Amino acid sequence: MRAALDRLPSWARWMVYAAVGVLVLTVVQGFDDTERLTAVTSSQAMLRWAVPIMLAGLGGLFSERAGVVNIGLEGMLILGTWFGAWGAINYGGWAGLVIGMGGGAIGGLIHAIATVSFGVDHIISGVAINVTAPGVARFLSSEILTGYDGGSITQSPRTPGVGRFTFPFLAGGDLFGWDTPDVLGWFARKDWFFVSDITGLVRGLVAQVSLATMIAFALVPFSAWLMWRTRFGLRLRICGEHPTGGETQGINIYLYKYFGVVISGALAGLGGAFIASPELSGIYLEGQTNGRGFIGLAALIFGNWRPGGIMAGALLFGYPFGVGLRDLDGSASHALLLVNTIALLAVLAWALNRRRRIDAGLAAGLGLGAAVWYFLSTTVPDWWIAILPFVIVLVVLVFFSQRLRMPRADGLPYRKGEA
Amino acid sequence: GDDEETETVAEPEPAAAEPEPDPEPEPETTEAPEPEPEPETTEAPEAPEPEMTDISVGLVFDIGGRGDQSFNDSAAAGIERAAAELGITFTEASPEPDGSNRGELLQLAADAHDIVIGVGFLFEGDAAAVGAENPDTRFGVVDSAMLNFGADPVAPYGENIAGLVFAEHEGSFLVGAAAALKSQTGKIGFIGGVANVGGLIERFEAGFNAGARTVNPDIEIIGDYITEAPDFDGFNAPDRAKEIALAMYEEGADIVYHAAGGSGAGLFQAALEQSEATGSKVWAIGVDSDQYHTADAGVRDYILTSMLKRVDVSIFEMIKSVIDGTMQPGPTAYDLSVDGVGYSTSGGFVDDIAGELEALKAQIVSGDIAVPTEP
Amino acid sequence: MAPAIELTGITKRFPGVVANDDIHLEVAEGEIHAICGENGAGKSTLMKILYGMQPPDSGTIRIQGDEVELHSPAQAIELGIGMVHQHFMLADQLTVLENVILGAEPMRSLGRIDFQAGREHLDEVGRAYGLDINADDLVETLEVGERQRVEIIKVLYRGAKILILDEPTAVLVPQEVDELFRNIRELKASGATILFIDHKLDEVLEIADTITVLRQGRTVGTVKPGEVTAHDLAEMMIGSELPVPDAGASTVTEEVALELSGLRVAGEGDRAVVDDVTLSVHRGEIVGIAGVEGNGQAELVNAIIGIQDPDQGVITLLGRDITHVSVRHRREMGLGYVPQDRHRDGLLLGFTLWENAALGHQTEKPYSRGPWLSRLGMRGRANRIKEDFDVRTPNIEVSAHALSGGNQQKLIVGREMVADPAVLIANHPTRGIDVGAQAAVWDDIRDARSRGLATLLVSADLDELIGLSDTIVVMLRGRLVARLDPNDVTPRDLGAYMTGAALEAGAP
Amino acid sequence: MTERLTHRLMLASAAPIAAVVIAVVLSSIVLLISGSNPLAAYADMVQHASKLETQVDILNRATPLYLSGVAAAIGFRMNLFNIGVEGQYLLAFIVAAHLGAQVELPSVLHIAFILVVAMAVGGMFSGAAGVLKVTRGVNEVISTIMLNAVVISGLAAWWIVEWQAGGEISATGGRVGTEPIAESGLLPDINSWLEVFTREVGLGKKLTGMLVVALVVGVVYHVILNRTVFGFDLRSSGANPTASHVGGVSPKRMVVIAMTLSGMVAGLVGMTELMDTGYYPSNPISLLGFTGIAVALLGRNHPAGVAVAALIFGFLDVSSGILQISGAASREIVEIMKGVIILTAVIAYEVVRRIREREEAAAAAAAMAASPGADA
Ligand SMILES: Nc1ncnc2c1ncn2[C@@H]1O[C@H](COP(=O)(O)OP(=O)(O)OP(=O)(O)O)[C@@H](O)[C@H]1O
Ligand SMILES: Nc1ncnc2c1ncn2[C@@H]1O[C@H](COP(=O)(O)OP(=O)(O)OP(=O)(O)O)[C@@H](O)[C@H]1O
Ligand SMILES: [Mg+2]
Ligand SMILES: [Mg+2]
Repeated sequence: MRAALDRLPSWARWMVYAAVGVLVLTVVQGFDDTERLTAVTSSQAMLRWAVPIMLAGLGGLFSERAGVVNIGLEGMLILGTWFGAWGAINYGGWAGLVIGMGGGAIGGLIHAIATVSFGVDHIISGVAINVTAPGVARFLSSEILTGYDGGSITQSPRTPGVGRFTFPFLAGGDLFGWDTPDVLGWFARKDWFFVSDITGLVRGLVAQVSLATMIAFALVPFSAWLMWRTRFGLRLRICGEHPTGGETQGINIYLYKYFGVVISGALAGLGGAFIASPELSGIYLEGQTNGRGFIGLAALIFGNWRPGGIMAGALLFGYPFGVGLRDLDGSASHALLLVNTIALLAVLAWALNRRRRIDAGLAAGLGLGAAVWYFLSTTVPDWWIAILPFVIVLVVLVFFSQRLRMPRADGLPYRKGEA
Repeated sequence: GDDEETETVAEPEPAAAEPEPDPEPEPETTEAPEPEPEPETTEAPEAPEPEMTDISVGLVFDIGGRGDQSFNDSAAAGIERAAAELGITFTEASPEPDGSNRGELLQLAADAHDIVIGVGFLFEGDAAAVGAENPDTRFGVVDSAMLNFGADPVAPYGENIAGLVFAEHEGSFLVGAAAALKSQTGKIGFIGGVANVGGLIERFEAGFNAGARTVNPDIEIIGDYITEAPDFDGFNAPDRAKEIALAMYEEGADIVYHAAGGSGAGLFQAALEQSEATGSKVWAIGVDSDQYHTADAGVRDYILTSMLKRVDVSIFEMIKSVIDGTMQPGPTAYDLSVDGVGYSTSGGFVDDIAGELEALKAQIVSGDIAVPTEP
Repeated sequence: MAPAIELTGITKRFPGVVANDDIHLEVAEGEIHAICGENGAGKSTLMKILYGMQPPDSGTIRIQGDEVELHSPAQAIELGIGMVHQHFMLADQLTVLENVILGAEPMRSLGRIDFQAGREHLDEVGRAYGLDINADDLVETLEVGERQRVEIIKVLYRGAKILILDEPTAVLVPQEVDELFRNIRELKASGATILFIDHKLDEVLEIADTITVLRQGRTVGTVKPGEVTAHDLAEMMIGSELPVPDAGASTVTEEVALELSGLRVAGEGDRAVVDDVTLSVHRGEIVGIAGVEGNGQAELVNAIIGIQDPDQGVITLLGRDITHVSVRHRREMGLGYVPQDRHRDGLLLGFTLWENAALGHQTEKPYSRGPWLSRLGMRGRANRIKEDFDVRTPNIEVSAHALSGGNQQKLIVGREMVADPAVLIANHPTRGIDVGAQAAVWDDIRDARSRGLATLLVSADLDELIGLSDTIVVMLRGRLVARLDPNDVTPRDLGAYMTGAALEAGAP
Repeated sequence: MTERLTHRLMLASAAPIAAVVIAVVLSSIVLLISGSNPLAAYADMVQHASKLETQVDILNRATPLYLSGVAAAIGFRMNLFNIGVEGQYLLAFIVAAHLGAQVELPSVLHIAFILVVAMAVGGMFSGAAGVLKVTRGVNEVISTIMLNAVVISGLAAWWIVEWQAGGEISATGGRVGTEPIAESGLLPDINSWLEVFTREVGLGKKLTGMLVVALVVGVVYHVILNRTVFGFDLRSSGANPTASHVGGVSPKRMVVIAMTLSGMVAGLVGMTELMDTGYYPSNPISLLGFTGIAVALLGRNHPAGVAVAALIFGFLDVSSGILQISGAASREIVEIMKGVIILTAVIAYEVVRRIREREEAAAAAAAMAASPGADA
């Protein structure tokens, strides 16, 4: 079994893991008499909530792979929300995304100037950007948005979005005017144990998907391709691994660092524009990023500085966020406790298998706690759901941090000609 | 034990009326800190006519300030009306994002103005303190009774400090009734911004639920809050409001009411998207202002009605009472009986049930229906 | 025919130093041209200028007769110049292939790299020059010699006709040096011009066609190897005779100061990186540890000073078991340490000299009294170290990175010596410092030895090992495989032991 | 020597002065663009700040910022990024408010009890992040971000409901928050100290007694850091953990200790409010933790520097009020100025640092050249 798994390519292995996860969700939700855990809408919500986090994380990826720590993602996200909304209102949804990217890129450029050209400590510069961005956004609002009908110093009028797309065959989308059959939908409606659940979840990922979401997810393989298959990517990575080495091979390190950090800002800006788009908010509102830049940073580290990992991290945040919000009666939240227990049991098995005693003890303790809570309660308080995504990521990091490897020269100062 | 308080709020007089005119710190003029001596005469001009007075008002919004399309904007409307009709002048301010300088702003406003109004109950403590220091300035605080519950007996914080309180539960009762009357599915929803802020938002929920159940005891009501204090993101999270609203609509609710400040935009967006996606129309109910007019034109048609909380009226009246020399210290209640709260009819979506709503309103005003303040 | 390289009047100043002072250099096409000079003579700087990494303040560069202005390595590479740097310029987490093709990536459409073409070309180059390496290995898994090969392949991959090798032998054992020299001769045979930097004079004399000597940034002269002896070269380099390490009469006592028994340190995957090491160092004795880098010396030293936990065995210091005692406690008990990488392990670069002088001894008098630091004591000691150990600095208030490497090293040695330790672990104590400083460090160690200091000396400099040690042990794959008498062993023999060749051959 | 001293002083002050000048210039440009008169705005700000009562406001504002800045600075000194000051102070605030209301003690003890509880809670919570870092390798940036959320949306939300039972709950007048602490537990204001030097403070402004605590914290921070072996360990471990480890300082231990100390100081941040109001409200003054990071950076983690930075921030925050009331400029300019000051300050610091480094290197090299020959 293990060997068979190991033989699979990594994407297929992850599919298997995901399927097992869905199986667990399916079984567990039965106990709490809820269908939210595997509802179509849950997977859609997960996507929506994952996108800005993922984009911020990918932004962090480009920056940190180029050796520049980017704690300023939050500020760039904020710039993205403002510029995204402004662009969308004036020039339409697509322009909003592009202009939002531009806004974030400006933040990235400032970060690059400070860190790359002036050698300022990366954290310091990032914090400065986080402090400055809200002020700039507010100032721009007071100068510009207040002039709009429905706009104010803290918010914009409603923003238009971009279109949605339903995949043909999979979810019954149009193909050149032909209404294709909705295959996944057919299964999902059958009420077959597990099959309907997993098809339902998957259908949520392919039906009525915002084009912006699709672009965001397309950026994951694209980033991986760019990073590991192209010249640009190789040169970018050397900046994060061994910049002087790159310098000696004729690479203009400053240039690539600038690229990396500006792209980083642009991606965070795109994330911001997404938040302000109708997919999430549909307006610009001060404070609406709610710290997602920092969460993106967490996803980056969680994802071991790899696009796929970042996506996994973002989804891991997005799922409980989305499900928690939609969980009006609290049943799903309660069921998630049992999911947590089972996940911790899996960690326990892994730890025992690897003879990692401390991990096993921790997993057993946490799992037991979750189980006791689950069985002694019928609902969980709202605040628990609010913090669940953070707790999950923290716990995952507690078990797996040691296996993370950040780019070697990440955060270190680099100056040309000092090799 | 909130019942007594509820009464306090509902009736404009009780605790406020009896307190003896005692502990007023006589203007025992200290030294420097008062910039301009404020002649008593300015405050009680004999001419109540809308002539140009030289009264000036400092309006201090809460974080976010003007432009939230509901609460703060309503306050702004009130002050503008006062400027137009009473001829007062005014300036506006709003505190730092972390809420650190409310007291300073009140003091600054008091330095420069005859009347200072804090928009939001968060000004309560600071207004009490600053009010005591500036006995010649009149203070008004929206959403607070400005009664010192720590004192025995309970008394206003000062002769110069008024509280403008609203019977949100009564207004919410009416929109709850409207929702129940208009609902096709027998399921409606409520979204609160931040839970546990001293039960403030819960009052909206309580009234809404009661109103809905009064007209339809079988109605199913789904309620949810976006965040809990001290996480105030709930007033600033249209994305989360939208997610919750979508879930409610998908559960079968066809009308959702929000008391979530800026997050309401997400509800409207959800109503629009859900209606467009399913082809059957779902509704949202706005809050504080007539959101049919303040919200974006694109979502207007989904706003069934709004629970009106006439902050504008209260502010206007408060300023006027100062000019008239009739200002009441302590709470002045703006309830249904004085049209301090109500519902909007813009769009004409509730015209068909106007009769029932008016009847309910009459019953509340007459006391036949007692609206609870806790869900 | 125009010379391959012609440098005229090259001057380069750094704040406070003239690294290159009106240097003239001519390198003929197809020759191996060695450049010698002591540390800090300006060799690397000159090469970096030639490679476009640093612009000269004045002077001209001609390549194949054409005057060029180099602003970046990219231009130099374009002109067929390749450089192997003094320090490895490899990204550990990238593969050999990625490291090699970087900057000269074979391309496909859409900006993609043609990895297959790169791999083929790499193998081709490797075969042509006998440099065997697996293109898809991660660099971090490679050993030192292999890394060196990757560096050379990097240069050859781009078809460089002029190769600059900056101290390529520093980290190699003699056998690997032979291998390298064979490669270099092959390169020469294929028409390449080679600039070769080294200050091991026998090596220079062996390989070079022409030798240029630099001293304090100036060209002292250009000679042919046949016309000079190592002795002559040394004089040219430093203006006087080359110091040699010499232990003098033995001062070894019976008293054991440091004892290791059955020491085992586990590395990744539970593999023993230090395997059953038993060794004792007596008062007044210097025990040298020879070994190719990466054979467990670093871990052994770490275990002794206490920053890595051994999983078996006992360490005894002055008769007390210190196997699980904290670093601080060991130091207080009289364990001194001169680390191999002074920037990483020895100094706080941004701190003042007097703070650095206290590092590692901050709990001891006169640096502190109880929990309180004594700035007076710290400054006093620092001044004493400055005087006694000849640390050249304007004052002790400057920060450590203002000092040259040699002076930094003298500061560290001084710091450890004034604490009057019973046992000193000297880990490559003279690596990368100039001859003057080197001689001073040797003197210091010898003096302390005569006062009864027990020293464990780990060094890659075989002359140093042979010259200073009372006993030499050879470490190979974590084990002590030989114990030799320095009086009757040559560097070449030692190299044979270090690589294991001698053991296979069944030698003593 | 004096010449060198003045030179050093000039270098040291060049950066902050340059930063402020550039910030003023940039802000003026922004103001001009937005149609305001910068001179009028600055005049308002300065005139306002010259009043004693405003100065009290500035100090009251600067006090928690200073504590927060020092908390962040302790982390930075160890190369640790304690982004969790926000969560730590709120947690300490609510727990100290609750426990402080449960006990009856003589005033001095009562106050001490509350402060100690706050420091203990902050320290433990932050120390936990340190323990996770050294035992599990969890990056402290991430763990503290996560823990912030856990505190703000979780623990505080839970406990405020549990613990407000003792206090009155009402939207229209009663207190919202934890049960109030008895008078004996509140730190008196120190107006009288101020009034010794000035005149009577008017307008009911109260200079917070926490200012004294903050000063003590600053002095202790300075003394520990610069005058004790422990401080040397901390600084060296932050500057170069491996060299420091070789020198006998366990980096893991230092991480846990530094995080704990940072959290202990963070625990005091909320005390400015608690000692004034006596309870934890549902809307405590927030964001002080994040602002503290900026304050620490602007003040270069130096006890006095952080104080100056806190005062600058306090001044700017307080100015935002007068600008609005006088209408001289939009208050957003204050936020922009903060950001610009930080950005320009860090760049200027970096430039100055390089100049200083170069000068030192030159001096050291000159010393080399001056001494007789390089050859021994
Ligand atoms: N980037 C730099 N900044 C300042 N000074 C430098 C720099 N690079 C080199 N130097 C100084 O220039 C002088 C010459 O250094 P260089 O590295 O060229 O010597 P080298 O002959 O290569 O010595 P080694 O044998 O140690 O490699 C030294 O004093 C060195 O400290
Ligand atoms: N005004 C300042 N701004 C920024 N950083 C400073 C400032 N003053 C000192 N520093 C830095 O902070 C660190 C500690 O400085 P501190 O002044 O405590 O040390 P010191 O000067 O040795 O002490 P003392 O002034 O008591 O003699 C030093 O590294 C110093 O470079
Ligand atoms: Mg919920
Ligand atoms: Mg060199």
